[in-house]
Amino acid sequence: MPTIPEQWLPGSLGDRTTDTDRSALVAGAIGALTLAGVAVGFLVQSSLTAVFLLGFLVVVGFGWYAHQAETAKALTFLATAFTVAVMGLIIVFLFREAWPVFELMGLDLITRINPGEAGLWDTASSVYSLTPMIWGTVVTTILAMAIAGPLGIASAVFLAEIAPGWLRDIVKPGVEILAGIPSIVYGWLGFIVINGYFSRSDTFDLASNGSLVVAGMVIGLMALPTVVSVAEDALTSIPESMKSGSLALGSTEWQTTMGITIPAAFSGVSAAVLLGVGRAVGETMAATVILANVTEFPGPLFDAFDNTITLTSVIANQYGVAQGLHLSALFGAGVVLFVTVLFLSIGSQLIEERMERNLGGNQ
Amino acid sequence: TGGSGNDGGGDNGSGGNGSGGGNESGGSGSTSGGQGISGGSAQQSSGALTADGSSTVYPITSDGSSVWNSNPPADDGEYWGSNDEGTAPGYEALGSPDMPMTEFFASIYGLDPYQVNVGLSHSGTGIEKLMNDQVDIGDSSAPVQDELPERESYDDFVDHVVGVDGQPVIVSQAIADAGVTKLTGEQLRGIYTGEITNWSEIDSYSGDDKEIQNICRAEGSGTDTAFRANFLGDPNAEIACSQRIGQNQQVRSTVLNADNAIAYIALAFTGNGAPAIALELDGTTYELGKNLGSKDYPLSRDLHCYTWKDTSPKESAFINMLLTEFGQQQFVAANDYFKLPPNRREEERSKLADPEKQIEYSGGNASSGNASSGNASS
Amino acid sequence: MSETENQPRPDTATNGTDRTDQADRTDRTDSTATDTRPSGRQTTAGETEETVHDEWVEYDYAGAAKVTTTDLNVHYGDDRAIEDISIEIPEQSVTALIGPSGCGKSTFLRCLNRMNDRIRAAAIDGSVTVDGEEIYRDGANLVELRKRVGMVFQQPNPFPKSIRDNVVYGPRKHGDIKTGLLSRLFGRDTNEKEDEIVERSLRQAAIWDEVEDRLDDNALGLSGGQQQRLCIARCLAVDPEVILMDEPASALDPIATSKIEDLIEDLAEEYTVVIVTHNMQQAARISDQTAVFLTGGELVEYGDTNQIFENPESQRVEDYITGKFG
Amino acid sequence: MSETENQPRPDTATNGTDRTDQADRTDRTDSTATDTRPSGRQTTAGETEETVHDEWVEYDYAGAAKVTTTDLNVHYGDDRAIEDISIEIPEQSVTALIGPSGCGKSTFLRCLNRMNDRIRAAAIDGSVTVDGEEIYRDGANLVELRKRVGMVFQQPNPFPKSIRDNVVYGPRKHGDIKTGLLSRLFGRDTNEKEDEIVERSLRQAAIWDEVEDRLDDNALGLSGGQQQRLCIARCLAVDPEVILMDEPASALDPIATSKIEDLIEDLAEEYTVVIVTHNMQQAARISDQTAVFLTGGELVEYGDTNQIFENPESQRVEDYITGKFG
Amino acid sequence: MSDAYGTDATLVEGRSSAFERASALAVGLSFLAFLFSWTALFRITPPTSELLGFTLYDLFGVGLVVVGAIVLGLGVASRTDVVTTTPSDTGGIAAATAFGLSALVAAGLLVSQTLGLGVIAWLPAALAAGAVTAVGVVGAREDIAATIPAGILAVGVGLLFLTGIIGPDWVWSPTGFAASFHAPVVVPLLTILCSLLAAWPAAKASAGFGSRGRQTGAYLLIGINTFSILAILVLLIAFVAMQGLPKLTDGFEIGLDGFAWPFITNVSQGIYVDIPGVLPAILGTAWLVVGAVLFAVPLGVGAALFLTEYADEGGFTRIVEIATNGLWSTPSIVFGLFGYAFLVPRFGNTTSLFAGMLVLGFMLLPLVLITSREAIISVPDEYRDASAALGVSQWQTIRSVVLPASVPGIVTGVILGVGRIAGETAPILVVMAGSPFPNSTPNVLGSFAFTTTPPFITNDALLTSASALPYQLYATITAGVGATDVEAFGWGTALVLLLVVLSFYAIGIATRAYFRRKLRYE
Ligand SMILES: Nc1ncnc2c1ncn2[C@@H]1O[C@H](COP(=O)(O)OP(=O)(O)OP(=O)(O)O)[C@@H](O)[C@H]1O
Ligand SMILES: Nc1ncnc2c1ncn2[C@@H]1O[C@H](COP(=O)(O)OP(=O)(O)OP(=O)(O)O)[C@@H](O)[C@H]1O
Ligand SMILES: [Mg+2]
Ligand SMILES: [Mg+2]
Ligand SMILES: O=P([O-])([O-])[O-]
Repeated sequence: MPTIPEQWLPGSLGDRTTDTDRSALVAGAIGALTLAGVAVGFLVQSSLTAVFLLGFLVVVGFGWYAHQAETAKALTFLATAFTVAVMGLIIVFLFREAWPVFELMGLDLITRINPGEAGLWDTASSVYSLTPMIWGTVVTTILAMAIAGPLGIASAVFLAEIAPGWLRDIVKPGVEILAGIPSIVYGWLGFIVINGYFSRSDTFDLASNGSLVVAGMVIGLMALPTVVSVAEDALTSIPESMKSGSLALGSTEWQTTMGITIPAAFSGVSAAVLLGVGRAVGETMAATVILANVTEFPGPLFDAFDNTITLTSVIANQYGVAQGLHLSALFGAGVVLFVTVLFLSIGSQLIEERMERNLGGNQ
Repeated sequence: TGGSGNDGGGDNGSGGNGSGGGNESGGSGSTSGGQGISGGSAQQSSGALTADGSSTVYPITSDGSSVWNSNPPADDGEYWGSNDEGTAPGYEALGSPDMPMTEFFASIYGLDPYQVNVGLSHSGTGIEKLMNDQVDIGDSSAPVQDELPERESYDDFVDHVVGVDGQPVIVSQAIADAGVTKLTGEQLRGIYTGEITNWSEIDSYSGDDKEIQNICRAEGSGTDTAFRANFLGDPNAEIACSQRIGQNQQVRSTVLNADNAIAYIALAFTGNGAPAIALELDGTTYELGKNLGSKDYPLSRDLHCYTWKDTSPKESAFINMLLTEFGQQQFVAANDYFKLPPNRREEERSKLADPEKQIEYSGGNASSGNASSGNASS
Repeated sequence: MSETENQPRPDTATNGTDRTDQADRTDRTDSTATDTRPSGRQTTAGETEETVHDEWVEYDYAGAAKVTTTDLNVHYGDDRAIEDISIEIPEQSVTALIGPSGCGKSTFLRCLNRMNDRIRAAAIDGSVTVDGEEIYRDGANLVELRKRVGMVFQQPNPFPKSIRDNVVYGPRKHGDIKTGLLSRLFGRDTNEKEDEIVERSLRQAAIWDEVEDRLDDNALGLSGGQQQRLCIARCLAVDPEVILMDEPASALDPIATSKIEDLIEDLAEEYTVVIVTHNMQQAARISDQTAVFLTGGELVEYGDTNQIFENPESQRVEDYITGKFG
Repeated sequence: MSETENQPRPDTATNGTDRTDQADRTDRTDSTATDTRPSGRQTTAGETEETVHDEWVEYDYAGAAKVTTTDLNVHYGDDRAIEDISIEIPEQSVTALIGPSGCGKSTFLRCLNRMNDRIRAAAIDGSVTVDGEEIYRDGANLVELRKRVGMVFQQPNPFPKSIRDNVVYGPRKHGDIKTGLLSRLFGRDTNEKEDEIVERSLRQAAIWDEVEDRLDDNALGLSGGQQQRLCIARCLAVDPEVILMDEPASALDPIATSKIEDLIEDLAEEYTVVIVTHNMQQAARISDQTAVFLTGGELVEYGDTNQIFENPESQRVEDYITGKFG
Repeated sequence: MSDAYGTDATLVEGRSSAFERASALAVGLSFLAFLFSWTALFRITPPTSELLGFTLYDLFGVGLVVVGAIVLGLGVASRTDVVTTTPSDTGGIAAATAFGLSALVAAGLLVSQTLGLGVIAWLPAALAAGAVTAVGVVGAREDIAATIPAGILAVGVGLLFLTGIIGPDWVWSPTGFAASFHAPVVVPLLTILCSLLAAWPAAKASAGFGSRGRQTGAYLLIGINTFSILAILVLLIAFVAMQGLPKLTDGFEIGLDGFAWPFITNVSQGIYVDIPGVLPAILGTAWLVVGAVLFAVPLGVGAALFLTEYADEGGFTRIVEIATNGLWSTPSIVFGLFGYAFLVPRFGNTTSLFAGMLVLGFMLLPLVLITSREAIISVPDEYRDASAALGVSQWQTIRSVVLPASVPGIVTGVILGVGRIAGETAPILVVMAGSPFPNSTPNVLGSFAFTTTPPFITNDALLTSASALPYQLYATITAGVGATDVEAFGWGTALVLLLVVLSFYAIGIATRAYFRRKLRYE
């Protein structure tokens, strides 16, 4: 039997020493105070922020030296809290800046459809209604998803279920890389090439540069790789045992895909589509450079070949000149965008959780 | 049109070779051959003077800054100074100083050379940034009173006019080819109030039915404000647009690429492919290259470099450069704008900070190189 | 010992199939025999050295052969998982496959309904016939094959659907349940035939009483044993002739296990059941004949279950059964 | 039969611990006894009905007790996983825990070094002493405890580091190996002490010869059996007194298994080894005493291995050992 | 054994080879028509091109008629049991939808445009035609239901082209739309649609209809779809590359005395710069990435560690999750607005490089957090258990086992995240951008200065505006395209941007693949 080292002698199983606990506590308290100082200082734009920051760093340095485990835990907690704080700050600042226009316009901001005398968006007479922008966003999003949704899911099915292994090994990373093409490049292409194509007198003979159709198409193309990639992940995450179970019953691979894989992966696939919707709604640069940025509804409302502006491009276009209520109206557009996308995000999370629960056997 | 020889700093590639340090094909980032302050960016920091705003004024300030940042030596001959091949216009009027350009103009205000960075957006943005203390100089092609009609006092804005524009109206080549070379005031107004939507409604037009693509500039841009104020009667007048575009440069290319477009723009942006048309107003026909500089032309306007509260020596040195005969020739006239007459230059110069060094700005009177008479709005 | 002695070459090798390349194949196997010698090389502390005799895998039985394999080899990449397996499985009986872990039992089982096709790395070589029809020839109808040769997996794998939908999944996909135009377009397409199939299959799988009242609940809410019986019911619903089971009770508790065992014995009256198990007691309890695979993927002994367990011919099989190794 | 008869209440229940709440605990257990009755309710086709007798778990042995549990209960949420286990484990011996799947063997084992603390749902109740010291008291030093009571898991789980780093991981973290500041900053911080620990541990785990030349290779490149022995070496490197092993050979092939078994028998000369296995032959081969758990988490019989396997007192244990169920 | 499978069910089956060849021919012809339509749409083959004396549109017409006829023939042959097939007794919902919609649109257009009748006439007519077709398809046996409508459609459209009813000068200008539809786009689009709709039943027929036929048909359509998408995206990149290369390689030389690559190494403006380049933008992007990574990675990894290793599932983690997902999906322009309202006033009240770094850092944060969290979760619990069982404390375990094992995942996540933010335009447009064609590069390292008053350290380069590749491209667009060689400059910038961003993605994905393989095979 090996000799027992001294510290293992009876009694050592309990009684962890606690003499360093006090210094850890003090350091923690000082750290919290200085951090609060940093936060407040930064918010009120005080030059003392730097002093607090320095103090905080000193405390962290001491903590790391003396109580590494506790300091690490505290720091990771602060990082987590910071993430939540960023979200909170975004909400606070967006709403704060948008408040004046909400006060001015009330619900008209997002519901007024009748232009009336002053129009829907007129900086001179301080009329701001986001309806044309909302309409532009809705139309481009619908067009984009009409392309990216079905085609993307079909391609995901191809990659996940049909393609031979070697092809998938090449194409999947390729698609992921394609998802990285920056939107401004799409915008550039749309602006130079596609807008030109649509204006030709032997194609669509559009009277003006840009149209919702072009913007929608380009955004759809842009969202495609994302949808493919995410939906493919969802499909491949369905356990092979489930697919084998279906095949072993003598159903074809296609029947298995339609009957088992897609329903079981429904949450993931719909998350992919919602993600695509989110991307389409929030897409800025392509819409900004492709559309003509007029703040009116298109000719007849349904004419997708006409122009209008989107929530994102109105911001990108006008933030420079905006001040006062005008700026506030742009923040209003930001709020509408933010809330929409937040709901999409939460919605997809809920769908996913529900499906997970279902897959887990509880209904 | 009135392009006088050198067409400005925008594409000065060919010019760079023979001059100054004479780098052949730039070996490294800073091809400025040593005397410039552009490449290494040592002075990009607090020393830099910043301007932003009007795309109309941009060619002037940007070309100015381009040369300024390169600080050409006195033996350059093309951008500044004199050599065997030639002499930079307006250089001799300053008494042929034997100093690199930036050094010379900075020294007037007792300064060392510094960088000038010019942003491009439009007048509204420039003024906005100026008020927010985000830039030193706010370029604007419309008076601040029109840009910010609501404002109670304009005392904090110091207005420096550096040139004069006579806004032309341009159309797509296809439209001009189909006979539209001239519009009456009524017709233009009809087009921009949405009453006339098809080119076939214009008598002189001889082509197929074609919808009019009436292009507007972004709201808040000086060109738009000035057009509405001077032509439609109010800086906030209703206007019909099939397209609103951020900057003049882009308006030009849109008109260039379309076959049905019309736009109001600035003098620096007319030319091949986007021909300007004549305007008949109150019996007078105004035509590019003839009388757009006339005081009566309603679309004529001053081009401003605003400063905030007062004008610092740094701002003064740069603006002063633009006001000299050298600056007017190289950066105003070269971009097809009208130079300021000497008396207005004096007047503008008096708004600048007090110089440390007195200089003889003699050349003003000698110049009348502009095609359409340099006496705009005098 | 001679090389050919190492090759299990059962008497079934030249009958039961109508293949023309038999001669070829025999040549090939002989020429590679040197590096596939089953014994000797892989012998370890736990295993006695011995030569496999052809007689050990001969098995006489009454009735017809349902499934026959001849010289079946499977490679995963360069690794051989099973080696020249030739075996005849009689119909309407329970055949147990036992052997230590990794000896290729699952691999062999999956060959019988070509589920190995789903594994990219697997290369199959040899012949398998079902009712005398070769299933490894070009143009074989996998859908038809798998309808006839059903499979139940080690882990219960019900679909995330209702119990009813699980059972009728197969018949519906095969178009056995014909529903009216309207009900197909709108709403639930249940009808009598469907109900009948559901009840019959669930009864056969001895789970009807437990789920009778909750046919529309999600199958994933069932316990492990219930799920496994549901999977058996799902398999029975397509009316297979052969049922392959890969350790169907290994994930279950003793109670559920004993239910499944009873069920298997019942099924053998109508179906041909082949079952892989790691539990020798289970094999002894429920099977009519037993095949013992040993390390390296060779079939060492095959015969009547009682004989195998009480009086094995191979020393290694005896060692394995008495727990000397494995 | 009386309620108290259902409770295994071995003679160790009131000694070996210094707990003060003994009375409380006894009350509680008694009052809930009705719904934890082990037999009767859960009896199935496979299991005979019978009453558990206290004597069945009494075991006389020479030498001192190393680990003692008293009335140990574990609940996962509302489910009771083990029920009033009281057992004394003698030092320097091999104790085997056997029983059907899900009967709580792993749960019991993990109680002995408080690894159950890592499972959120687990609620532990009762007393465990190591060398007479209660390990479930407040402020117990888990780090210290787990140094003394090491554990080897079912799946070999070496760290994705070099073989050497795997072995010295524990000693380094405990500061047993003090390396110079310089050598820690630059280059490899090997020194004599470290080399000595590595060699000793790997030799003890009977893997030294196989890895001697490749100590700096990644441990994940070893075979399963080698990985498992490396994990044992890693455990030995921190010089434990007790080694817990949860089915350490279940993922291994027969060759590797027999090596591990040899190793365990060797280890028992220095250490106290407790091993869970699903393989009864293995238990019979290597253990000195055997504890049989049955469904519901009760300890039915505990005693000398030969006696348990040859002449069990419980009918259910006999059924289980002879393969009648499980 | 049951009697459900009589003797007719065979494990191996064969069909007449003529039938199979005919269906293969139909699929092949359709595919050709499909490909040529695309070239026509992209004007690679102009409408006037001829082949064998046929004009392009006539060729399309002939192709469609032939394919349609074959498809009709296949249906009839199967229905009349000339060949043995295994059709199911319904055409299926998918076919009903596709053909129903086609009929609806065709009837609607016919009544409203050709006959010139109003809504009251065309709407009911269209609905009726659609409904009848759909019900017919669902009700009929599969071989008929799949082939007949497709055949009729293909033959009909083919005849429209052949008879010249839709000729090269054909145009349709529906009222209410700003667009008119000219033959050069309508003909290829119609051909694409019809060839797909005809190839589908032909593919089904080749496998004898039934479940296997449906599989073949579906696989054909899905395969064509996938390859079309990939082709378009790859062509798009190739197009940018082709357009951008001349500018990118303008003045490029490798000589004995080093190399010259003016487009990459020159500033964007200056009188002595002969080839304006994108160096300031490249450096700006580099600094942005460095800043954002320094800011977001410690925070993201820290938060991920806290959530996986320390936090209990509960209200707090739930809130963090919502916040993270919310941040992750927040549109970039909203981040820009936030930076404009929150950061810009706090850093010198001007657009600045530092504000850009922070805003992109905010955007990077959720990406890093989510991927790191996944990477940390995927570290097997066995490692943690093993370490704990050796008596090692939690923080020690995290430091020596968990973090090293999750580094590959974290690194991959960071690289992919960087790829995303490096291409972002909207936020930097609002918080960072200044001069569109800068004549100097940001000198961040050289601008640190120490002061005696708070904040003690200043860096003017960080607090002034800068350029970045995506912004440079945007500026090129808004500063006017086509004026001088701005368009070439734009293509060059687009190509550089594409190369930079896609390399980040490629490196990230390759890293991930490498580590995954390493984990799997070691
Ligand atoms: N998909 C696969 N790829 C590569 N090798 C495999 C694969 N499946 C199994 N093998 C290998 O083939 C051999 C036989 O495996 P198989 O699963 O058939 O064994 P088994 O007898 O079923 O074992 P167990 O009792 O553990 O289930 C093993 O060595 C295994 O490692
Ligand atoms: N983490 C857990 N959460 C909830 N229940 C658990 C957990 N771990 C085990 N159980 C349950 O506790 C009971 C005993 O489990 P345990 O793993 O101890 O059994 P075992 O005897 O080791 O079985 P096996 O032989 O299968 O390993 C089982 O019913 C099991 O479902
Ligand atoms: Mg197996
Ligand atoms: Mg266990
Ligand atoms: O000069 P503007 O760009 O403001 O029209």
